[in-house]
Amino acid sequence: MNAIKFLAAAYIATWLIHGTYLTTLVGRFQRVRRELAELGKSGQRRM
Amino acid sequence: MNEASSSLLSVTFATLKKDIRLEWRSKDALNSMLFFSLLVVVIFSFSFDPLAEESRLIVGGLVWVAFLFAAVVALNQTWARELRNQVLDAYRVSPAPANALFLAKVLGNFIFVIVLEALMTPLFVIFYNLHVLGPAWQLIPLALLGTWALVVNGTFFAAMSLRTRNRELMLPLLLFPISIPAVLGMVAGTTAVLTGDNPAHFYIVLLLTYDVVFTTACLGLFETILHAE
Amino acid sequence: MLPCAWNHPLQYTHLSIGVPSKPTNSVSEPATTNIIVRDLVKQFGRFAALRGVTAEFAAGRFHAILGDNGAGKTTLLRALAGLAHPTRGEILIFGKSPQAACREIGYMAHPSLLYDEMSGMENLRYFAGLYGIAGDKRSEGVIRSVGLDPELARPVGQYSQGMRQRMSLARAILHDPKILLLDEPFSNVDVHSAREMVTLLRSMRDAGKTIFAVTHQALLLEGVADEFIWMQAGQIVDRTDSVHGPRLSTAVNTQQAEVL
Amino acid sequence: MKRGFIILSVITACLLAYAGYQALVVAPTERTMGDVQRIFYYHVPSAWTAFLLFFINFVASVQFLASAKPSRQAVAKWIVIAIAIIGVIAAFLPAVQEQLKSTGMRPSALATTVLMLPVFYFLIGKWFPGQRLDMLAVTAAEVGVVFCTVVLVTGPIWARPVWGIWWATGDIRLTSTLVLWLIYVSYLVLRRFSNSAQTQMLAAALAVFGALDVPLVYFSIWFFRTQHPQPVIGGGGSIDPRMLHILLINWVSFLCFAFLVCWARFRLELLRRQVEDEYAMESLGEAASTGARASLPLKRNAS
Repeated sequence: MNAIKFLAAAYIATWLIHGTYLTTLVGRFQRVRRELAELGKSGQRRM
Repeated sequence: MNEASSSLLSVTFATLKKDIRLEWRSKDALNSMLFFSLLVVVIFSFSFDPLAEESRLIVGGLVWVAFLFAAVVALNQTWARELRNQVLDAYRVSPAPANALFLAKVLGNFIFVIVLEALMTPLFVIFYNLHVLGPAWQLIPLALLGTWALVVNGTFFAAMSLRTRNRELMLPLLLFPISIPAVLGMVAGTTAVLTGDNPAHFYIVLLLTYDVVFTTACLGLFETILHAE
Repeated sequence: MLPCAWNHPLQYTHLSIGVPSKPTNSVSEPATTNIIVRDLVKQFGRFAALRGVTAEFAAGRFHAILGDNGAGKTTLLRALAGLAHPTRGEILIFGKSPQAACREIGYMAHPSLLYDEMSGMENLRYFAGLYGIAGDKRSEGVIRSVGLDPELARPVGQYSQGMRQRMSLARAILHDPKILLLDEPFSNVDVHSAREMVTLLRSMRDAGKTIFAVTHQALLLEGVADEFIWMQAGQIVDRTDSVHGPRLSTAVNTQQAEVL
Repeated sequence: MKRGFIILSVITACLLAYAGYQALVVAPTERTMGDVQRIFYYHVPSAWTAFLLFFINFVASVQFLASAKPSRQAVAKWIVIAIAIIGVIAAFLPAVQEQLKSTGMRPSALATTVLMLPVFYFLIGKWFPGQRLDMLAVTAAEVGVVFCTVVLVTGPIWARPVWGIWWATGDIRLTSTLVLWLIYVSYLVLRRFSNSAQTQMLAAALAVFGALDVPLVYFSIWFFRTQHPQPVIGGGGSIDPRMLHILLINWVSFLCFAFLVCWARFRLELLRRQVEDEYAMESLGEAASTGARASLPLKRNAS
């Protein structure tokens, strides 16, 4: 029974790590997209 | 080829002479290194109060950790000297080979750290009541090769961290992971000699391999690092 | 490689002190182009210091580079010296890359590029070694030519600003380069020393050197420099014969007037 | 491009679900370790993926360093080819075959592994020209560190019930993986803290140092262990073919997953650099856009 606990812990840990990384990736994507949009806007203003 | 190598040698020695002269005038690196490792010895002797047998087992680690940290202090100093007034740029615009600068810095640091070790070793012997059981002469190649291993990579990574923000912090971050095999070799080798349990030959070979591999790599890549901008 | 062969022994050893006399650029020889800059871009992450500089510069002339802070003057100079690798574009000096032509280039930066703890002579002796120049004669001559005393034992760190600038210039001309790149040579120097320096530079130009000087004190170079290069926002926006000469951009004109 | 990404992510999700089901339910329970052994189906593929990514990082870094100078590029090319040829020949030498027998590796397997080096080298050089090499290097290092973290976390969780301790300092695989992780974390830290104009060369040089360090770490710990016998050493023995099968399925699905993450990370890097470039042009653009400069005198002679 104890073994199952360790197994579950390992699975949760694995996907927690991957999930955290993917979340940060999504956050970084959003920030870059926002910056790109702002650049586009200010570029138009200049034109 | 011959002329190139002679200019390498002459520039190396000119730079080494200049570094030693500057160090002699300011004594920044040596003083801070000495005081730092003295502190380490004292603090360690307070935190561990071992018997003679136990100290043989742990002192190899203690000695090298103290020297490692002290070397980092010295390594940060060597390039800081070149950054004041941006003198490094004067070197970079000259036709002198990049590796001459690197070799001079490595030799300079090597001399400083060896001097430090020569001064600190008696202290360790006194504080930890050391008595070597193995062949003591093997400590000399271990010390020379180990110091070279620390200094050659340390000089390289100090040059690398010159170009980073918070560079004093970067050096240990870069240096320590790469130095793990060398540190293991030095510590295990020293312990082996002190306890006399097993031969230290392998560790000497390991350090030699490490030195050869990384000296080659440093010489191959230093020019790129120096001129990266 | 041989140490630099001295094409013309120090011709500018005699410093004439005083206000520079009227223009000497009556040079009418067809100047040869020997420095070519093509579409030079230098980017530092989110900031571009140079944005496509294209220009050709003639040999044997005195170029003054003017512009606001952050216009890319220093970066251009560093790129010419081979210190900054361009993100894009190329520089040809006598048909070679700046690194390959390093023996022809003397570079004087805003900081002194000298070791504060050593005397002037000790400094020059070390740098002469880097260029493979044996013997102290050349170093002593260069120190005299900038109006300092080679016997001075004081470390450079204790020099006055003017002396330090001159010693820095001595280091730059140590190997007798054909091209001199000077970054703010007159900053923090009193007017008298600045004028001396200008005279010295002019005599070097007359000896056949090509000089690039980044400066904020453009008036000092009026009548001395052959050409004024105006930089703005990482580009060369104009090249004129005099500080007050005709200019394409009026924006530069007004901004520069404030500086002067 | 975008559709390909979505299709691939759906396939990967299915694969991962199937592989997870196989690993957790279908796979036979190991006799001595029990259910804990199932951690292997995650742990081992993650490790292989991480090593593969670090290898890609190394190759991309070498390519990037070589691409700075044409002469260096030629030298690097011939070194890679020479290593491949020597490796293939060496794999079939009787002396080496003796050595291989003890590890249970076939010579053909070694030869194929060695041949991977030039294949990777040239393919990466072809597909990722110039700046993209550096982007590939960051991507591989970052995703590699994530997978390596998984390995380092699941490792002790497996070791605790089986060995009775969380961490065995003398164990080769554990310690060398930890060192590898440390090296690549310092790589990422360097990339973060160096000035942007210089980051790429410095990082590439550090990657080469890291790659040189790994065999030495492995070698030193191996000797350290033979000198100081450890209380526990992971059991060897042959593996059940069914287990191997499931392990491979898991590996394929993890590879797909890693590829997907790398793809996203690479896209992010592309976008990031695009933003950087546009900012750079913008930062000076405002001042420059005030006047038209169509006719610049490019060449002026003394007049």
